[in-house]
Amino acid sequence: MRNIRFMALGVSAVMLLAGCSAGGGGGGGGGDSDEIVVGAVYSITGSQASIDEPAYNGFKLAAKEINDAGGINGKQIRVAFSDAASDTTTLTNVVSELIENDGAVALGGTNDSTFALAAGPIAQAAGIPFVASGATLPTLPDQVGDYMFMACYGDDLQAQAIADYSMEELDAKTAWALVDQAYDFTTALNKFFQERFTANGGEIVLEDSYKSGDTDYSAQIARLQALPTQPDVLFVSAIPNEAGIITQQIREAGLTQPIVSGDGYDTPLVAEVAGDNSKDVYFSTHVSLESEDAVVQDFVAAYTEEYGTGPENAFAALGYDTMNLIADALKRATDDTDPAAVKDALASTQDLVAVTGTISYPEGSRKPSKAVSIMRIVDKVTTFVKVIEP
Amino acid sequence: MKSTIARKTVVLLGGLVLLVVLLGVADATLNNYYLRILQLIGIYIVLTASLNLTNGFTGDFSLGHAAFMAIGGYTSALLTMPLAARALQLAELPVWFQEFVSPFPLATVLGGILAALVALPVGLVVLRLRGHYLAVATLGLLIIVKSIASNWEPVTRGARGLSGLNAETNLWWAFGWAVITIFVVWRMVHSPFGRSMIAVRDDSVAAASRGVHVFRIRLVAFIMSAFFGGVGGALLAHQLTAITPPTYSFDLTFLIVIMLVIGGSGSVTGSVIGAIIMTILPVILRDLERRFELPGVSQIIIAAALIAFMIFRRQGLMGNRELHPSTWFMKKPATPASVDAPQQ
Amino acid sequence: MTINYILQQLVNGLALGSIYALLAIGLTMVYGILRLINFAHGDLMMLGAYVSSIFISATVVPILLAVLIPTLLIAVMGLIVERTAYKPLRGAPEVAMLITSLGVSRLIQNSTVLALSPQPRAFSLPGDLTKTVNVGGIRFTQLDVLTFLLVIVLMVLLTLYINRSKTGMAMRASSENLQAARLIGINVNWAIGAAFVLGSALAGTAGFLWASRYGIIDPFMGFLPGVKAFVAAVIGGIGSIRGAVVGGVLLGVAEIGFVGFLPPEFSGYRDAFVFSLLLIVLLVRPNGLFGASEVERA
Amino acid sequence: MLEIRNLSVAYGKIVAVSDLSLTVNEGEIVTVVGGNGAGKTTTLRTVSGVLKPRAGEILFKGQSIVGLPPEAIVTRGISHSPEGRMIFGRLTITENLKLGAYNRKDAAGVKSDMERMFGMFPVLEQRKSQRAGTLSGGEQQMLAIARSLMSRPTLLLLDEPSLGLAPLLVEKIFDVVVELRNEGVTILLVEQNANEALRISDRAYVLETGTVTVEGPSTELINDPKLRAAYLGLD
Repeated sequence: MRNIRFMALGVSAVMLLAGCSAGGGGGGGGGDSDEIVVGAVYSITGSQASIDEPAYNGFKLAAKEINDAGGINGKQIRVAFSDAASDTTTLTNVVSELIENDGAVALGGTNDSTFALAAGPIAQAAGIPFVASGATLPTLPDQVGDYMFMACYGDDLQAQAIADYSMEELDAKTAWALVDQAYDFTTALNKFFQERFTANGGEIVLEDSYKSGDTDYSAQIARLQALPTQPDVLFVSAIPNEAGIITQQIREAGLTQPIVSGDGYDTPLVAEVAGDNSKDVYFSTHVSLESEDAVVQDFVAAYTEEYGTGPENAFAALGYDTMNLIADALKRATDDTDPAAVKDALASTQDLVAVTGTISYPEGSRKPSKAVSIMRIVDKVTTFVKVIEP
Repeated sequence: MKSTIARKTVVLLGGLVLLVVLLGVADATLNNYYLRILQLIGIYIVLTASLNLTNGFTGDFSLGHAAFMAIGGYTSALLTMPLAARALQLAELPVWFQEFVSPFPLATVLGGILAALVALPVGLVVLRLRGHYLAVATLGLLIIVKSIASNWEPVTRGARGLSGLNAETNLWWAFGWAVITIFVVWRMVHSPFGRSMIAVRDDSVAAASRGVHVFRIRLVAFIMSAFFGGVGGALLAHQLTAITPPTYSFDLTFLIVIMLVIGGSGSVTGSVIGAIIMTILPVILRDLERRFELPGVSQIIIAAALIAFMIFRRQGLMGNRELHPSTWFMKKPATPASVDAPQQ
Repeated sequence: MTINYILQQLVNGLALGSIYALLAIGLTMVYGILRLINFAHGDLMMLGAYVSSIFISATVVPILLAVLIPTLLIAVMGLIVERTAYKPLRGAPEVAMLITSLGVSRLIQNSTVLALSPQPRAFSLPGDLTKTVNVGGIRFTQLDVLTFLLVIVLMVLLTLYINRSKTGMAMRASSENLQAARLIGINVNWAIGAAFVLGSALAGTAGFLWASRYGIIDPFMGFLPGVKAFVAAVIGGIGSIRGAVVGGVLLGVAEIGFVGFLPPEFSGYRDAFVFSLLLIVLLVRPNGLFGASEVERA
Repeated sequence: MLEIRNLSVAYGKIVAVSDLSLTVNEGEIVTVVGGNGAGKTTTLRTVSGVLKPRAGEILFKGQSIVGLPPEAIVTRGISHSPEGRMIFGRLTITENLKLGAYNRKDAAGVKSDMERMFGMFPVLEQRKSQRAGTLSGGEQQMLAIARSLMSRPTLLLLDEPSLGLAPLLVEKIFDVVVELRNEGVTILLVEQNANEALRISDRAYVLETGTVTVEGPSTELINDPKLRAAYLGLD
């Protein structure tokens, strides 16, 4: 037990280290009067990277545009960022670091609800507003508290939109559902889709599941083919990594029904992986990047110029909108150095024109009521079909 | 002899007082971010020191520590979850469950106990294996536990996980459990039982021929290791406040294994050193990543460092030795530092 | 459940199992000699897939090159890994090698992320190889058939090589007793190197096949198939080429069968099932189906 | 032929051989006797290149062989028949013998040597395509010796060839050793069964805790009453 003493030594070493880096850490604190620190919480390595990286790029792009246009109230925005590495422990450390050491007055980020549920309470406890980019859990703001906002719509909206579209436009009466058990997002999307579909008189003939990382769906597809009568549509609740390969395997099996899904399908991987098999796919998403709307086109152009490639998916637009939402609130806040004032300003956001649709927070809600875009993929090309207003 | 014992007690108490004072100072002066890192150090000490019981002392190389952490984490989370969060997340569970909120300390202990209870039948099965096969079997255990956490919707909420926990883990709990773990592990190792453990590790056939109940020793070590693994998992759950199956991933097991290996399997103080280094190093590297905008480099550095360690210093920093700070402070190195350390 | 459905799932299982088998051969050869679970084996497959993807994008290069080049490059890569990371550990406890291989696995994954990107990439093979053919209601691709045949041919050739050639004999001797092999003048580093080169080459080929079959590659794609292939090798009996192939195919069929024949609610337990199978085999028949009858040294 | 000068070998911190010197002349049988842990096997393993010495010289035919890999030492003409025989039980008898000739390039010579071994040990020929693990202890020892002869050594290191064998077989093994010497192979023999070993050898060394304590012609040693009591288990 004598080594307790050693532990104590270790502890003091840590404290020394903490002291040093707190003292030396990049200009720490929001006290610097000519800049406003906004924290970005994204994972640019690990499993989240494929959706978080575009979002972070969008986030930085918005901040750059704002700064180039003279900043906010005469102050420049500094985006404080540290990679959350798709790991809950790192993520929570990063959130805390951005608040405590960087002095962020507001935070934006995460495209995953479970990560948002871990990050949110830290911001809530510290009294710093947090705007979730693409975490679509409808109850997220209520579960975390009054400092939690969403830049995106809830899964309920997009699931209902694609369910309605399937029934009304594709004349679907029956559906097969394949759900990824590994994600909060995919299970929630599936739940809301099935609720809406059955509530409106449709029937789910079979629900099958897999786990993200599985690459072989032949067993599930064979089971689908063995059904006595084929369903009208195939609902696939998948994340982008698997959207393409599932489509490929379904079509290779000779199934021709429309495939319907949510924003997990909003990825070029569907066309790339499934190739000629990427046909008759319909999905709901935040925005059509093909839209002729000027806001969208300007964003796509700016993103392409900045990063040399077009926005990889709608999450880029959500990241962009997240920063703009925060900036809008900072402009209107009674005191742009006071997180509580920024929170109040965020809560009163009205008719903010954003790439992913006009954002307003209804009274007492911190989840925007936004339009959902329905997209269709035909022969490798994604086209805009229609907007469904909530 | 008597004075040595008295001296030990004084040093022990002195050390504890110093630790309490230091933690008090840290608690009062550091911001929440540094406190989080410090808490993590405490939690990782619990996890590394407990993994040392199997991987270091009985030589049963387990890759399944995160499985026991998951059991402890989920159990404690279910027990402490505030009623409001429960109504939202766990409406399907029976009524009695909707009414009883356990205090955090009790939940932590129960989490550990459940992990230990699971370890009993699991140990009876997997400990029939040794070496590589045991490593893969315990990795299998981790995957099985994670599968259950991902699929047992009514209780674990599957992929959505459990969230809205109170942030109960603080410096005192983290280091309190760290001290308890070190104390228990140290006492186990420096007892006849511990000598049997080491005999089992070094030559189980010879140990058996000397009348050591080899299997029982290994099983007890496995269960104790699981208990503290469960406790550590509970502490982590209540730091993160939201847990999902990937929280207790193979990466986490691997991190604890790295801590153990770098500190030196077979040394209790080595576990402490390994946990401290491998908590702080990633933080420093992440800071460098930030400054030089090279995301992912820290993972590469840690992996390369691990390989280099295995090649050039595979016994870890401490090997089988222990640090005895008492001998430094009292300037009385009468006994060599490794006198009661396990002999190779 | 029609007979067609059962046959279809069987074919699906064979296709998946063939790739496991290809990976398992490499793992079993390396484990046989070094007692090393090479956790980086699956990551070599991932590298093979990436190398292959460079060549399929250039349409002038025939598919044969897209197979051969990764096969050769990954063989070299395997040898480099062996010489730099594992060779310095000769004589070290087996756990030290196991930890090192985990480190190598991480190093390969994260270097790929840094050098390329964490984003998954599409991998679509031009031509008809991945087009589905329908024979009497059973669907499969030409590639599935080729993979299966390749595995059988490789099994026969490698078994002959191991049993008849001088290096093969040296490998078997080394796997039985490394110490004795050195004493009688066998260059064991040569034998070990040969095992790594052959095994890694097959991992490179498997990378091409896996990517062609599933159409998508990412830096983390290799780890789980690698571990599952080890499970396959254990089921078949570690050290035996034939065992690795039979184990791989059995595991593929069992895995697909588990998903295909149990109610859909169980699909999520797929990996849990694979490892439960491993535990059962280890406990009931620790030497696997074709393993050496001697008591395992592990 | 073989000259070991001031050899020291250690396993980590444990010194197994220290300052050991020993000579084997061409055509001799030299015996090394000593108790458990005296450093006999360590010495042989260092000569065959499996262990690296901490200090000292090993000269074979006048040239240093320290630092050479084991296969190079075999090629130079030293063959080691290890303690515990270490035959490859899962390989056939023929394969075991072929491996003994692993570094030889002359296929015809290997073939004729194989015939020679079968002539010397007829039991091996009868069972040549069976797994070596099926042989009895004495047969395995014969295989081990035959295997090490397959490299056509000029110096044979024999480690405990009689270990665990019935007296009749011990006799047979020692007959073989003498026969080999008559064919021109120089032999360095390590034996617990010192009495038998000394009877057939020319000179002998006694090792104690890693160093040579007594050396001399075998006939002298065998009659030294002190040694008889200490090492030869005779009174």
